[in-house]
Amino acid sequence: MPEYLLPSGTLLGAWAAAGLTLFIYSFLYKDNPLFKLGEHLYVGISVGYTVVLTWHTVFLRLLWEPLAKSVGEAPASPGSYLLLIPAALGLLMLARFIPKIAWLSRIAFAFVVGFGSGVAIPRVVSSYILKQIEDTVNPLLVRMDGGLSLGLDLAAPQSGINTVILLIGVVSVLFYFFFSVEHTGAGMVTARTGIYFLMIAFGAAFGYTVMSRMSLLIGRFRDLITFSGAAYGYATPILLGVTIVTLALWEMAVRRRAGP
Amino acid sequence: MKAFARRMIGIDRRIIFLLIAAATLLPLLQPFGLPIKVSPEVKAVYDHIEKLPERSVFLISFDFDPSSKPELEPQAVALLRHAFRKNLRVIGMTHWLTGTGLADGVFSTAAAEYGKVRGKDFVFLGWSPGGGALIIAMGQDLYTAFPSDYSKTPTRDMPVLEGVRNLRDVNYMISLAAGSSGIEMWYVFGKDKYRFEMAGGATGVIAPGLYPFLRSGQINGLIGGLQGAAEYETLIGQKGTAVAGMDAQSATHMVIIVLVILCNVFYFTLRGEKGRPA
Amino acid sequence: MIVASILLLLLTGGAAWAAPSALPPPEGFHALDTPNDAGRSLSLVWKASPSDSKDRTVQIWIGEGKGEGEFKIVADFPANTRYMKPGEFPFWAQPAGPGDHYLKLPSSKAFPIEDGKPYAVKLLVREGDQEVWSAVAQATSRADLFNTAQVNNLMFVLAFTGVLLASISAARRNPHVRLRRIAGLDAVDEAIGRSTEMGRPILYLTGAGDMSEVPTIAATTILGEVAKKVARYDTTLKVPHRDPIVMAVCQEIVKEAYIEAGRPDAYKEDSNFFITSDQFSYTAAVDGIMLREKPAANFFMGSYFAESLLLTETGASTGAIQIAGTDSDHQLPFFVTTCDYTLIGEELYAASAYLSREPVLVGTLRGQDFGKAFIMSALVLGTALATVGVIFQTEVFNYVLDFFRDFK
Amino acid sequence: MIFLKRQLPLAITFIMGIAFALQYYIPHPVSEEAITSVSKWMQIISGFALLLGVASLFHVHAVKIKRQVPGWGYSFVLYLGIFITILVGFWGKGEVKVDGAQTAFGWLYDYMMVPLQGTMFSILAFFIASAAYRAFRARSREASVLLIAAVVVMMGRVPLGQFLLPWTWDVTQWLLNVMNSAVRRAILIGVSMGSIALSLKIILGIERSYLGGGKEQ
Repeated sequence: MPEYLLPSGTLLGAWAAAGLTLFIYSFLYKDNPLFKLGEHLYVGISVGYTVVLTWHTVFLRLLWEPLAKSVGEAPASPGSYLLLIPAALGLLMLARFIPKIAWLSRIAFAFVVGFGSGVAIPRVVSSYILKQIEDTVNPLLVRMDGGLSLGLDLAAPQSGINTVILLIGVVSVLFYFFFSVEHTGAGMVTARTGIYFLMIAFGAAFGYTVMSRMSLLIGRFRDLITFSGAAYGYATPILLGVTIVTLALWEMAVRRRAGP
Repeated sequence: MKAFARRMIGIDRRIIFLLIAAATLLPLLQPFGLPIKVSPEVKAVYDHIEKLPERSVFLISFDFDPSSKPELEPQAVALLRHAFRKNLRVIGMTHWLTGTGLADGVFSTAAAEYGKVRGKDFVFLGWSPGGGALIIAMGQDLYTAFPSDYSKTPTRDMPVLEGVRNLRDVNYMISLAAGSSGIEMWYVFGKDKYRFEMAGGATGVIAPGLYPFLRSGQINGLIGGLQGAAEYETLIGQKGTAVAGMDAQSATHMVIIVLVILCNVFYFTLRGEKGRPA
Repeated sequence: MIVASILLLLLTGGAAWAAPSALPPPEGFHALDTPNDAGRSLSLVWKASPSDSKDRTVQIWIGEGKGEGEFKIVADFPANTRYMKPGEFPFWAQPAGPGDHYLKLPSSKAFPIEDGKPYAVKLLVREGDQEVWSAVAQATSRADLFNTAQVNNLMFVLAFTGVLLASISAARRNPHVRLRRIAGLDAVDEAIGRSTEMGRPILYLTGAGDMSEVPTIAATTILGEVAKKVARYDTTLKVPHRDPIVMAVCQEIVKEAYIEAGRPDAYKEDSNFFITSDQFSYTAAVDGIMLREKPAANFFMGSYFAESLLLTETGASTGAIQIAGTDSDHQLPFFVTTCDYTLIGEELYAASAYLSREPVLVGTLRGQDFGKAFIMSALVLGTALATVGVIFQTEVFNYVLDFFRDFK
Repeated sequence: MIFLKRQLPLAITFIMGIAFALQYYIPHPVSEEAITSVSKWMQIISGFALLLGVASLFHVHAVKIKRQVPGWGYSFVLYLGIFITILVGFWGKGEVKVDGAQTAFGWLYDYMMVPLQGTMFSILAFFIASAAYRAFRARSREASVLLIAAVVVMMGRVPLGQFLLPWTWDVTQWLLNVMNSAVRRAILIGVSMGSIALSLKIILGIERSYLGGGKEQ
């Protein structure tokens, strides 16, 4: 191996990374065998990865190790057998493989869904209702130098004028969500205001997100540029060529098959 | 005209993809270096390092992993360049196991640029578990928290750590964090107790949430996202990947804006046509 | 010599003048178990003094039992800090009076505090070379069984439960509640019809959440309604999953829907299938399904993250009718711009009521409307009261406003 | 039997729901412990359920291979991906690094999973542009305000935009701080009403479709 090249693990890694990156990008042209290859490999690896991680973090670390440890203690405390409950519920889930007793899995569903619903209620009230009301309710006037003033500074988020706009926004959008009130008359005006608020906010959020998405692309391109160096054995340009040629050949083959 | 507009409005989206790819790639290969407005919160970090005497101890914590690399790596590079140029003693570490290799690579490259020697001018301690507990341990005794550095050299008697017993002997520290917990944790368990000055660097997504810390003086400066990194590169006069990245950002944003304007021009050209266009 | 003696006189005399006879000891100092906490912590309260300044420091010394043993210093801070913060506690659970000094002393490595054991605490106030001790206060820490600061939260939950049950039973007696239109739901039939005509499948996604998340549950309920229609039209339904439990639940739901629609023969177990739980490989696979099987209608219900636009933009390129419904506010901009119809936020939860027109569900919507009306009035009245409070410089409205604050 | 099939699940839901709703109001360490351990239980249950998922995936692709549907060869690629990953994963005991040296599992993660993930994620950059071109048309007044807000924010975010139209930066801040928070707040409040109502109905056994249809009669 020539000396300027990187160690083989890194080198092979760079080729794999550059190749897979280009295969996935080929999807932007159209669905094609290279993308299918990348996609299926990706799904396979991710499933394998989840299985390995679940085995180690869930079965070994959360279930087996604590059980083995507490059972090994003499005398074992009754509380240490509590972990058998989720294990039993997990096994009930697997009852779905046997149609006759598949209904047993409902017990596990009930456990999961009941927990989720219960946990949600007070937390939703706290952070989505009380906290939101608390942040919205602000005095419209502030006391400054002994006098009262309505803050007209749009740039200060807490100013009086912004508090009013915020309040109008929250109320009108909330009104838009009313289901049992028809949007007619004054209701229509309020609901329309709500829609305008919604659209402006959605537009702003869309525009705001562009930057972070472009950062991702910059990151990928930068990696590809790195991999095109001599130390990486010119991985990017070579693989780019391979990708383009493969796509061209495939396109020709498809046309020939579709031809007369 | 209308035929043209009709064709353009239903343009093959692959042409748009090509435009975006070009607008990203070209500035990366050939940055045009648009002027960057430096914000006071980034300037504060720069000024503080600028004022430190030679051989002061600068601690930099890489609290991120490869998924935040595009934004935080340029920040790290710019900071290291500045510190090495000022002949500071640099200590590196990370709270994120998955970020260890990346952080070590950044260190090696920047040090090579300035001919700095591992163990004498800088040290990369690597990763150790514990989060907040690790910071407390470092505050009590650096050598029990990190008995050896990333390359397995014992830290005790390392020339770079001469006179450094614990976090109290650190002159300045910065946490480059991909989650708000990084900077908060350093403040709560570190700065608050061991009284060193600190700053923060963060991804664009979490930076806005850190302004309260800046206002209350818990951190003395804040570098936010790629923009912040570009500002820092401008300050040290070495325009690098972040400035190029911001050029690419400008270019792609403008491409999208121009596309939106054009599509509306085409749309209004067609609108006169019998009723409403599809 | 004379000058020197005058100077000396001035200096000593000046010092005697500057230092009052003694520092005042902290007034009203007492210790208590920190209210509404998980234990292992004490709270200290003492009155604020106008002479508190940043040059005067306060130290906290703590010892075990009644203070017969050794005291240890655990905190040290300027005397003009650690006040009761306005708004930190609701009026019904104030540990100290307004303006008092208040300090929570948690268990620490330096001095561990255990529940059920008495402790003695005293303050040392220092300024220059003067210092004065407070009286010794005693307290015992314990873990509490109910957080009284959150009583407003519980009241809200109970009241809303009452309203909900009342409106459900009202809807049972009189099921003819008028509901406003939701365009996205009118389009469901159109989408299914079109798929049938074109002989193409319908793709339905239940989002990124697991079965313990409410938007996922809503998505599965809507799936039941959609599956009933699909069964009647005899179209293919494809539901790729990211969570195996959600998949299992959806299999039950779809099966039941086919039975209810009288078409148990047409049900296929593998219309619900699992791909992977990883975000972007799932997305790649679903994009692949969209491009290869070209479904005529795509439904995106439940909670979504960055994958939303990757899914909808691919779906749009295949010309499918796309109907989305999500409460993930950060993804709504992308659904709204790329889908034909989007159920925004709460509309997702209302969808199954609209589709089934069952009195129970319709009654729920009415209950939700009452809840929103209540919150709307709280917002408007609250702002009015807060403003009046500023005008008349009174805190009296906090007795109302505190009910609408979130306390930890 | 009917009791076991219908009533028992409902009873479990009810008990779990009430218990963990009340848990929130109890600061006692026992209550804190309860929610931490039950959250772990949830992970264990989903761990078992993963077997259902993997079985389903295997089944779908086995059918593809058996019937030789177009593209069935890719199903082999998928199997290959799964088996190799599991193999190197168990071989390396699920660790990505041992004594600072990368394991084969770590290599697979760093050079295949991460780039694949990053690439799929970065496709958003292209799609956000094409979506903007298609959707940002001034078809109606609502669509117009949406597109204007988006364009202003895009200008205000980048150096070139701030240079050309300096006011866009301030307007961007205002749009995000005021307009966007108003809307998000209203959506959150509405959503919370819906989700509390649904949770309550589930706990009280009024909504039971998650058990497979069978509405309250």
